[in-house]
Order: sequence, then C-alpha cells, then structure tokens
Amino acid sequence: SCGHIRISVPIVRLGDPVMASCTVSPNCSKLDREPRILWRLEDGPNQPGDKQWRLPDGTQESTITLPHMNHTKAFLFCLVPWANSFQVLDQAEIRAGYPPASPSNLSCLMYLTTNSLVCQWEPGPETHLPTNFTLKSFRSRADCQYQEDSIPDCVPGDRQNTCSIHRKHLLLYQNMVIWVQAENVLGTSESPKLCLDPMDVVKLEPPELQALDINPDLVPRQPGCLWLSWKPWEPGGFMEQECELRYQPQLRGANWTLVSHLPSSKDQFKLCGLHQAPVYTLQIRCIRSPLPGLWSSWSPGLQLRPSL
Amino acid sequence: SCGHIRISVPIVRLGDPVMASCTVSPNCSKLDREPRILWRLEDGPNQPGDKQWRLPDGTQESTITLPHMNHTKAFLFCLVPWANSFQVLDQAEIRAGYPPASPSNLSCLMYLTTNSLVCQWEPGPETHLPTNFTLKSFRSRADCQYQEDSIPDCVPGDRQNTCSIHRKHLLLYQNMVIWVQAENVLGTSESPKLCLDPMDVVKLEPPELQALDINPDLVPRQPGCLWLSWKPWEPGGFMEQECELRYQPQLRGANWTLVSHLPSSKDQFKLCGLHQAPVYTLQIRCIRSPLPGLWSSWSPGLQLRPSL
Amino acid sequence: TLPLPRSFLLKSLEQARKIQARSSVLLEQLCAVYKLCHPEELVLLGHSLGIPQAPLSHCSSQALQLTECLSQLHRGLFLYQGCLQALAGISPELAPTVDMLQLDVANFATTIWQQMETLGVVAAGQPTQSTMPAFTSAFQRRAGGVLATSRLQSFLETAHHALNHLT
Repeated sequence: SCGHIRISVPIVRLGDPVMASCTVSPNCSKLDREPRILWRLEDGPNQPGDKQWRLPDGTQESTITLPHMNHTKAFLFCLVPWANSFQVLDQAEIRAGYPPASPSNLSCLMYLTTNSLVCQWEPGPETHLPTNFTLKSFRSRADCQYQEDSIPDCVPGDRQNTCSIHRKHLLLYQNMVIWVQAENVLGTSESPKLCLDPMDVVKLEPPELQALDINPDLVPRQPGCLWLSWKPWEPGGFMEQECELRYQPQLRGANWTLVSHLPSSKDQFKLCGLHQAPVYTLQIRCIRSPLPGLWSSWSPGLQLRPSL
Repeated sequence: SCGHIRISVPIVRLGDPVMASCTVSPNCSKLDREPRILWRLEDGPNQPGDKQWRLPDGTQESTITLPHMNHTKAFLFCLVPWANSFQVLDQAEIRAGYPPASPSNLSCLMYLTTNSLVCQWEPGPETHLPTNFTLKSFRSRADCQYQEDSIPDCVPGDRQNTCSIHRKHLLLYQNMVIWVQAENVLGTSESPKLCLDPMDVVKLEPPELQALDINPDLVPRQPGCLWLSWKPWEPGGFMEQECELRYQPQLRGANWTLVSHLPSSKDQFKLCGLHQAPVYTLQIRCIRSPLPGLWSSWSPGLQLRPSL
Repeated sequence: TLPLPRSFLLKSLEQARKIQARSSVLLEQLCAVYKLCHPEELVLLGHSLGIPQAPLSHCSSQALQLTECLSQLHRGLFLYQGCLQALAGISPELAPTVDMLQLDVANFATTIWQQMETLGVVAAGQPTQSTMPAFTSAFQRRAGGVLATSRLQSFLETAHHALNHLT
C-alpha cells in the first residue's frame, strides 16, 4: 500500500507526548513524485509533520510529535494532497490513560447457601484503558506467613468488581490469603492482602422472630409482657451463635432497648416491663460465638402489643 | 453381590403387567442356604414371589408378576430374611407412561429483531416419561414436495414447547418444511408438516401513531377533524405494507370505525367527520402487502380530541 | 493430656455439626428419591461392598487417649471421604450434596491432621487412601451411599461427644 504509519508507543499516559512517522512509497502510482505528507488527529486540521525527507530508495518519510496526548482514544491519519482533495493513506489508533491504582476496600463474605466466598473491592480511579482485575488467593496456615496450596485465579465478569471463589477451592477452617491485582498496558498494582478463614466471614442471616400465643389457662396473664420464640437461620444452624434482641415502643422519639447474650434458639422467651404502649417493634440479630464471626442484619420488625 | 433383579421391560405402558426375577447366589456368605426371597414395591408390604426354585448351581430364583403397573415410577426391592430383619439385596426402577401423541397447533413467527424463526406447538397429553421434542425442517421449493438442503434439528430447552431456528439456517424468500417430532421409549409421533417462507410469517409491529399540531395560520381550522401522522415500524420498513386505522369515541357502547387500505407511512393524514365527542381513541395496524404476511397487533390507543 | 487449643475444639465441634447437618440432608434425599430409607436393611450389602465402620474406641469418655483418638478421628474421616468419593456420579440431583459433604469431611480431616502436626504427634505422612468400595451398579452406589452416610453420622456423634468432653 502507498502509506504506512508507525507509532513509537500506541498507548501512553494521558498528557504524554506521542511520536509517529509516515512513509510514502515511491512506486505509489497516482501520486506526485514527492508528495507533501500531512497529518490529521481525529477530525482536526490537516497539518504538515515536524520534518519530511527523502530516503535513498525514494521513499518519503514525515515525522510528527504530538506534545500532549489529551484524548483517551484518537485516530491519527496520514494524508497526501491529490487532485484538489486529500487522500488518507493510513490510519493508526492512539490510546492514553493511567496505570491502575491499587484496588481498595477488599472485603469477603462466605455464603452458606451457595457455598462460595464472594469478595468485592473498589477498583480505584478510571484508567481509560482496558484493565484486568484478578482475585488472587492461596491457602495458608495460622498466621498467613507461608503459602501452602495455590488457588486458581478468580476472574470477575466484565466491568464487575466482585468475584466468587467456588467451594471446591476453599479449605474451610484454615486461613487463606486473598488480594486483588489490577493490570493494564501501563502497569500493575495490587490491593493490600487479607488473611482470613472463610468460616469467620460467614454471611449470617437473622433468626425468624415469632410471637407465642400463650394459653391463659396454663400461664397466668401478666400485664406488660410479651412471649416470643425464635430459631436460628437453618443453613447456619450448625454454628454456635449468640443473639441480641432490641425493642422499641411505636412512640415518637422512643429509643431502642437492647437485651444481649441471648441463645440462638428459644422456644419460649418472656419479655416484661413493657408499659402500656400501643405497639412494640421487636428485632433480633445473631453472631457466631464464641468463634469469630460477623453480626447478621436485624430481623424484619415484629409488631406486637403487650398483654393488658 | 448376593442378589440381582432382572426386569422383563423396565418401562411399560401405564396399567400393563411387569415380570421380574430375583436370583440369590449360593455363595452369599451370611445367608441361610435356601433363603426365602421376598419382594417389595415402593413402601408396600414384603411379599413372596409367584414362584421360587433352585437352579442347578445352587442359585435361588424367584419370579413375580405385577399385573397392572399403576405407578408412573416405582422401585421394586428384592429382600431376604436375615437375623430378625430383612436385608435388601437389589433394587430396580420401573417406569410407566404413554407413547407421545402427535404434537399439534404448530405455528411459527419470524422475528426481524432477533433474525430468528420461532416455532411453538402443543405437546399433547402428559406421557409421564422422558419425552424429547425436536423441531425438524428442511429447505424446499415452491410446493414443498421435495427436500432440498437439510436444516439442523432444533432442540428446545428443557420442558419448553418452543424452538428458535437461527438466521444462518434460513433461506429467506424460499419455502421450507417444518414439523415437530416427539419421541420416548414407548414410541415416536410427528406433528402435521407446515410449508412456509419465513418472510411470510414476519411478526410485524404496528407503526407509531402520532397527533399532528397543525398551525392554524397555515391550515384553516375545521371542526370535527384530526390530523395524524405515522411511520412504519423501523425493522420492517423495507417491507411494503398496507395499514388500517380504527377510531372510536369514548362513549359507552360506541363502535369502531375502520379506514382501510392506508399506506404504511403518512406525514399528514386528516380525519374528519368526527362529531363533538369528548375524546376519540385511535389505533393503527399494518400487514405486509401485496406479498403474504400477518397482521401486526393494533398500536397502543392514542387519545385525541377533535378540533372544535 | 496434651493441651488442645480451645479454638481447635470449638472449630472441630462446629465442623462435626456441619457435616452431620449435611449428612441428614443427603439421607433424606436418598430416601425421597430412591426409597432407600432404612440403613439397617442394607447391612448385608455393606459387608459385600466393604463399607467400613471406622473405630473410635480411643475416644470413649471412659478410655480417652487423646493422640490415638485424634488419629482414629482422622483415619475415620479419611475413610468416609473415600466412600463419598466412590459415590461420584450417583445422580445429578444428589451430586451437589455429595460433593459438598465430601469437601466438608476432607476439610475436617485437614483440621485434625494440622492439629496433630502442631502437637508433633504425627508418625508418618498423611495416610494414603485405602481400597475404596467399588460399586458395580446404580443400586449399589445408592445403597452404599445410604450405609456410608449413616455410619458417618454415628461416627460423628461419638466424635462430637468426645470433643465436647474435652472442651
């Protein structure tokens, strides 16, 4: 073909210079013998290069330096005048952006229902370049100092900042090291490393709080009392847990009252000392205990009226 | 292993008899020399077989006939008494159902947006057996008498009675033959064959009906008139179409009035003769014409008030 | 007796409960899908298939010998993991439960093994898989699954008891 563009570096940091050369072969039939080579960036003006000269074999070469590449993506054209117009001989794509910053806020949760460890992170500022994130991890021992078995890289879906490690790669009840690597043409970065046992970051769901209908014949009615029962969330039933209950009268500005250190399963729980408020809202949440764990969310509010 | 069940036919028509035999090898260590062989269907009672006898090599064999197999799926157990319990030696699964009836109501639509021919059918009565439906087709000529190129079978998703033939298998503007085959262990059946050109069954969408604001300075106001415009549905724009408009005053018991043989594109359309109803509802639909086609659905109702 | 860290005991108890919970699910599924609801009717078959009954004699509260108990616990878990591995391909409906159960048993075995290493009571390397039961029919695989899982249940019941005793 008649013309050919060569670019020093097709992908640069935003604002860096870009050097390009365009060569026009002598045997490019329809052209003048020594055509004046012109350049155009995107839909900018046609402009001459910095220098143009003739190579021994008759080839014409022009070079140009774009001092600051401010487009994240732009096409550079090499043209020559022809008849009363300009003819494009070649086109090259230039991209500009930033190397990836270190991903931050890496956190992971173990889901007992899907049996997978799901981690998420913040990717950091836009790089304007195709950037691959990979969740890396390996099995370790107590203090995460040594790598035991490796775990296959977890590659997130397109433009997703979360990845799910399948159960078969996890060694539960042992520590593992997890981090995120970000990589593009301009560089690589890594997040800080986490050292965790998947079972210490189980996403625990709260129990289901239920009101108990107490048979007045069996149990003497006590004003200002409520009877409750709850059972642990079934998939987490094997984990020893501790729970706390909070209740609040539906009155403007009322505060929550907290009852801590409750068992995760209770067939009958009597809550007294409630004054004759119209209705009380009650919620319960649990945490794995004494082994380490994360608090579950509060259960949906249960509206109950204390016995009169 | 000690015991082995053989079934005459593991899959039968519902209600048909099933014959089975169970053989207990002599060298089944912990058993009495000539154990009494028992049978159990699902969680039914343990019952002796019809006959039991000793083979020359010492093997004990028992046979049983289940006169009418009324379960669509059942497990048959072969047991022997042992210590003071019964021991299961083998288990066989028996299934019962019906051969497939001919699939019916096969119909196809060509979707210009997905470029695929989607056919659907009614599978016929439940067979109670794994039954595979396959959409078969081949390219043909005008009268669909001869098979030209074959087209790969279209296998629907699990328990789905619809299948989508990809554009690359379709020869548009030529006839093809399409039918559904249903097959299970007890038999095979076929739907009646369709002979169609995909382009004759395009799923056409109606135009978008719009009210025109007429500049009273340019066009003298005429009481009881409305100005409309419409353009054909973009993906079907290449097809010559004919449209019809219907309008109805929003009065109880009012009838639709139909305006037929309208073009598929109209910049300005004046509709007059409308009396002073509060509001009129207008809809338009189109059909490929003069080439064969299917009516589009009616466009969403446009509510307009005739000029006063 | 050797000091066993409380976190090891608590984790082991939790792992035992986790496996017991999942074993119950598998037994319920085997009963629902294949009508194999009575392990006691499969004892004879178990003999011929070589389904193991792993001993935990050193873990009984009367005659608790910690080092032997831990190695019996590890060997038993290793044996039952082998049995569960032989169940591979039992059926698409049950495969997920069997896979998860097998992973849980393997992870519990690792927890025990690593604690034995930490205590320096490990004689040779990890035990190699003994001969796994070979199932030659779909029925044997299902029946073997019922028997192995129910024996794993009682094995864990004894283990849970012993570990509770140590906490």
